[in-house]
Amino acid sequence: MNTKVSIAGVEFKNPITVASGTFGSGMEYNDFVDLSLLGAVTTKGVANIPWAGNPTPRIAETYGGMMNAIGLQNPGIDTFCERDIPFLKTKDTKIIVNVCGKSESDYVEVVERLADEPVDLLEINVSCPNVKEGGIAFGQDPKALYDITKAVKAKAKQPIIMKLSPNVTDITVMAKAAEEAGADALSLINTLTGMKIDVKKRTFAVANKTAGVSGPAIKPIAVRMVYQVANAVKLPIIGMGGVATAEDALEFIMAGATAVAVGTANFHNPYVTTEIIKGIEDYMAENKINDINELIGCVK
Amino acid sequence: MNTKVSIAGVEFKNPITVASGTFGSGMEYNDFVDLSLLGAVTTKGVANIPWAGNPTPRIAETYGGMMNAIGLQNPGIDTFCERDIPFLKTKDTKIIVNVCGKSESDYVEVVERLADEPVDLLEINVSCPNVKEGGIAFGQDPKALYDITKAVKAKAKQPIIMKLSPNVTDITVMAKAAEEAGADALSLINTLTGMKIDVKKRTFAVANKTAGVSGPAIKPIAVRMVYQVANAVKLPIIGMGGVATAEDALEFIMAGATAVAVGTANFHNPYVTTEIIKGIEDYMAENKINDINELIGCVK
Amino acid sequence: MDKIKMTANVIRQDEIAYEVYSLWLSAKEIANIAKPGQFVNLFSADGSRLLPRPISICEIDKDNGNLRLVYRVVGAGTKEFSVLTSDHSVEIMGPLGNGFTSEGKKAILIGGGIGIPPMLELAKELDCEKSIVLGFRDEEFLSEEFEPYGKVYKSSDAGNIGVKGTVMDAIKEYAITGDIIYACGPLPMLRAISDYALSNGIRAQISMEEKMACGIGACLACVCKSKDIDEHSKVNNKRICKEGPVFYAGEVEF
Amino acid sequence: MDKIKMTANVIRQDEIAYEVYSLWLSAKEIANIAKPGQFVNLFSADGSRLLPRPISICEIDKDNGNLRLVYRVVGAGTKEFSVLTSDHSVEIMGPLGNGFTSEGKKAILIGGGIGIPPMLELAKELDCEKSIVLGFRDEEFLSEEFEPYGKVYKSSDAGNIGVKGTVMDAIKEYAITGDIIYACGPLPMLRAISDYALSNGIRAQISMEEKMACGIGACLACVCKSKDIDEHSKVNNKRICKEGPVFYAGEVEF
Ligand SMILES: Cc1cc2nc3c(=O)[nH]c(=O)nc-3n(C[C@H](O)[C@H](O)[C@H](O)COP(=O)(O)OP(=O)(O)OC[C@H]3O[C@@H](n4cnc5c(N)ncnc54)[C@H](O)[C@@H]3O)c2cc1C
Ligand SMILES: Cc1cc2nc3c(=O)[nH]c(=O)nc-3n(C[C@H](O)[C@H](O)[C@H](O)COP(=O)(O)OP(=O)(O)OC[C@H]3O[C@@H](n4cnc5c(N)ncnc54)[C@H](O)[C@@H]3O)c2cc1C
Ligand SMILES: Cc1cc2nc3c(=O)[nH]c(=O)nc-3n(C[C@H](O)[C@H](O)[C@H](O)COP(=O)(O)O)c2cc1C
Ligand SMILES: Cc1cc2nc3c(=O)[nH]c(=O)nc-3n(C[C@H](O)[C@H](O)[C@H](O)COP(=O)(O)O)c2cc1C
Ligand code: FES
Ligand code: FES
Repeated sequence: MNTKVSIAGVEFKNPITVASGTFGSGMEYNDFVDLSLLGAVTTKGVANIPWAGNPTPRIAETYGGMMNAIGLQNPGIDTFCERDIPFLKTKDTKIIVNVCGKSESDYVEVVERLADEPVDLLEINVSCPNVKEGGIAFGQDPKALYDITKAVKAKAKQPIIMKLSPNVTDITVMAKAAEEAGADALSLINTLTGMKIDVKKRTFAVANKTAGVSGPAIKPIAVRMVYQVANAVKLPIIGMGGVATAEDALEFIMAGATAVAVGTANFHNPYVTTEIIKGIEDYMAENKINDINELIGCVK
Repeated sequence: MNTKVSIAGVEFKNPITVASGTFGSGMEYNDFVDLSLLGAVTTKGVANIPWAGNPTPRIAETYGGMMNAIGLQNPGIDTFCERDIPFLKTKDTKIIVNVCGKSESDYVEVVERLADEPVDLLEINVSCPNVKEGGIAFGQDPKALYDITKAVKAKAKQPIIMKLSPNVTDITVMAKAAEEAGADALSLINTLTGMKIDVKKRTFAVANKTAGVSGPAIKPIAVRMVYQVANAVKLPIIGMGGVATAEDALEFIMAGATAVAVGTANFHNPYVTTEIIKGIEDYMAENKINDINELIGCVK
Repeated sequence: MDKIKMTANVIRQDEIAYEVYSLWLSAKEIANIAKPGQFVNLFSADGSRLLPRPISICEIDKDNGNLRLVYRVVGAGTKEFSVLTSDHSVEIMGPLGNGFTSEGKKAILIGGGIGIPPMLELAKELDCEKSIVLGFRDEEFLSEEFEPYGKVYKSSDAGNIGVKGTVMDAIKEYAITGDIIYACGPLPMLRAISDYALSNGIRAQISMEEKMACGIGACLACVCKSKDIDEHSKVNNKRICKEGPVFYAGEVEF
Repeated sequence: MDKIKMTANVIRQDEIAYEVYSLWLSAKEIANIAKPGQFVNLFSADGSRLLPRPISICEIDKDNGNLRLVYRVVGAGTKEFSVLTSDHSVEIMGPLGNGFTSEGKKAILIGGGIGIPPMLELAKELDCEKSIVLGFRDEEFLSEEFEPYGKVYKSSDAGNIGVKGTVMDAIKEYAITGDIIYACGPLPMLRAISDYALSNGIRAQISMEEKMACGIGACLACVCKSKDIDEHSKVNNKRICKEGPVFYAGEVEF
């Protein structure tokens, strides 16, 4: 049985990775899962310098999911290269570094800094709804997305994955803009912008007022967008949004994703990634699927 | 204690109505709730002629919600005027007729036909994601929305509520277009376009492939959009999307909605509307709120 | 007294075949007015599953105000119900749908698989000559409970119970005749029965299934194509939860 | 042996004050390594509530592999836990956080409201002279369980238990002294204690709270402002679930 998939020439031993920001750089989850079992580890977004993030409360529970406005707290690329990459290199898995920035030059600076590092793929987060500058601003305008993709691609030594925002009228327009600008792969979806009001206290549940909704609640929207994008562009897709079971992961794969990231579900069940990998293997055995690649985009 | 609210000069005895399409014209739910207790009844979308709707399966359960692609099956405006309006007139509640169409002239035809009928408000559905023509096409482009609003408003004898689609990059752009064109009120949100794949059968769970996601799962997105729109335009808002409890309804009101519609929750609990009305009264009593209008948009 | 939603206490539950459960509920208000062929909506206690699970009524004990449901575990909802014991209760709404209409002098009752249960209350209530045809995959259940009410014929896909093949094979094999057919079961079976009934000029009441949201005719999720223009929407779409689940062969197209 | 997620059987549960519950769980793997001041994450069985509920460890029975949690019902999650009986189990993850560090010769243990429970295991384990100060709103709980471990002083907002006022009022009233303070309770209480400790040159370990998602330091939801640059993100943001929940007064700003 083959579970290997390839994203922009980088081979994952299986299609399962984690969603940026839900898994740190893997150190904390290493107590629960053997990271070497994962197709890839995707790190928390890293910027050129340390970011303090947003005030607390940064999260709230929502029905069947959660919302977060962490605000991309991160130690900056220097600490990241000294500490997180060496840690990940001790594991037999691919490394996807999620990159964030406030301006084009921030992104480019991080990408250049990573050029000689042993990382496999760069995921460019142009879709964070929780920071004032950068983030989603690049992800909601095809022209801005095209420009940033082009700028990053020009300097990147690793293949680049553009991470798309679901907070758009037509996700295929964004996907095409990224494709035309030279992106090597796409990942989607980032969180949907939401809000929760605490009616007892008559205040916002999250200090940032708005926050990004994730978890099983948003899965149908994510699957729809992955399907639309898979049928609009030729790039490989890392699908995500509410994956919590092997069936969920298979849904994304059948809709057209080559790999699948597990995010919020880690918080509910720290073992979930390896359970999903096992579940996919069981599905393949039961249904006599020899190669997972046969399932990619099989539902049209 | 005052629970009366006013939408475009029409006074509701309380802020609770039902979401179009989830309550028929109230006849079926009349077995469970006294319709005269509701602020208003909003009917299923009605077109100029009968529509057969989409093939089955038309719905699927999703995590914390559901998706539907009914496709606006309806008996056409003639039957509606003969049967549904007279029925609703026997109840002491306001009548909001939801209007759908495939072209501008379809909408206008229905609106003209309703001119002399005893209905209080017209809700113009330009946001149905489940029909090929009309529907969402008008709801995702501010120019198209402006034009249809203008055309409908020119002929309408009752105040018009434009029902907005959440499947857009910036809901405030749409809200402003409707406001400029003369809309009297706004309702939001309609369903979010989603997809579900049955991995056992390797097929779409709903025959239409895509379907509209509703229910508690989408509430944070709905609250965010209501908040954004309330702070961008002056029109009164009927908020909806996942309301299942009095707290949910209050969240929408505090975000800026004047009235609140209950949709999918009726399927889970046919008594839910009256329970919510009671819950709001209890909240007001406990928190010494004399007038519900004090709570509208109170969280900034 | 009309349909309601209520909390029903579980009286007992037994696994009567592999992943087939028999559930007795105390639901006086519903049992009082329920008819064979009607169904109830069961609701999950888990907030992630909000839609109802429609389940046919298998037996009605009006004296004690109890209802019996027999169902197969196919997904998360039925899995959840299958662990209910007499310590538990479940949210239930009903009675829903039209149910079977008694007619004719010589009835053929046909149940296929998990379509067998609703035929039991019908068998008990029908006051006429009855042939009962039950089709199984490979495991028998409920059939001895039919014995008191008529002659029972059986078929099975695997051939280990009765005639090898479908219920139609059993009907031919035993040359079963009647002037009215009542049937519930999988779509291919209902199709075969419809064809048979229509071409032999026999009336047939068949019970249909579709995904449901409201269960009471409001949402228009559960329609099936009908020969005649439907009363509700005027578009040849009958609502299975309201005009059905029982239709006459020829009345609906599928 | 490290932190794990497991299914813990309920041994017993009692309501020890209005909406305050004492829950004994069998969780050997966690009990074996847990320390006072650490916490566990409890998970709802309802799929609509996916985030953990962090609850401090109140007592550790290493001999039997049991843990005691004492919590107040404030929302849907704690409401759900409050109906658990010895027939049930609950998903639990732990032990989480750093816990208290034993130091000094004369300790003042201060618990306010639902911050009282974690002080009990600490009181049992600390091997030094102890003054125990417990602050209540208007209903007393758990206080007699502290009696064996030190002199217990009480305060209450309502004035019906001990000194009327806060724990700080009790400390002043009884002129309680010590060289180390351990405290858990509401933010205003922790703030007052921090100020008191800092201005009197006493070390104070205080236990903090914030909304959590991962509980293990990965998601960065639960940070609080710290005086020094934090090791993890280099931005003066310590993670309550990882570097905390116990911090020194002066180490964090709030
Ligand atoms: C009128 C009627 C009577 C029925 N009577 C019985 C009965 O007596 N015994 C029995 O075992 N089954 C019966 N069914 C089928 C039963 O409703 C489904 O097996 C059940 O809903 C599956 O729920 P689940 O959560 O286990 O499966 P899932 O597949 O997880 O359910 C997901 C969603 O799909 C719906 N769904 C799945 N299968 C069906 C189906 N076949 N028909 C309608 N909705 C479905 C569920 O209600 C739920 O909303 C009947 C269906 C209808 C429409
Ligand atoms: C380290 C730590 C230890 C704690 N120890 C105890 C204890 O021993 N006893 C006790 O009664 N309570 C304790 N709490 C508070 C407890 O976690 C909350 O009361 C509980 O999570 C509320 O859940 P709910 O579903 O009932 O409330 P809801 O308000 O419905 O919860 C909604 C969401 O908010 C979170 N939340 C709500 N209140 C808090 C809070 N105060 N702190 C963190 N998250 C919160 C919930 O975990 C959930 O994710 C502790 C909190 C922390 C951070
Ligand atoms: C707490 C949290 C932090 C996140 N941080 C990042 C981030 O740093 N960069 C990024 O691209 N996405 C971030 N995301 C978005 C996730 O990577 C993912 O796109 C989203 O959560 C949907 O997947 P899920 O439903 O499986 O969580 C974050 C999500 C959560 C819940
Ligand atoms: C079964 C179903 C049918 C619907 N039909 C209509 C419709 O005819 N016209 C319309 O404007 N909205 C329709 N909607 C959308 C709802 O009115 C509402 O906007 C949406 O479901 C969000 O609210 P909820 O989460 O409370 O259901 C329908 C929704 C459902 C679930
Ligand atoms: S289920 Fe709603 S009309 Fe039948
Ligand atoms: S809860 Fe995730 S870092 Fe503390």
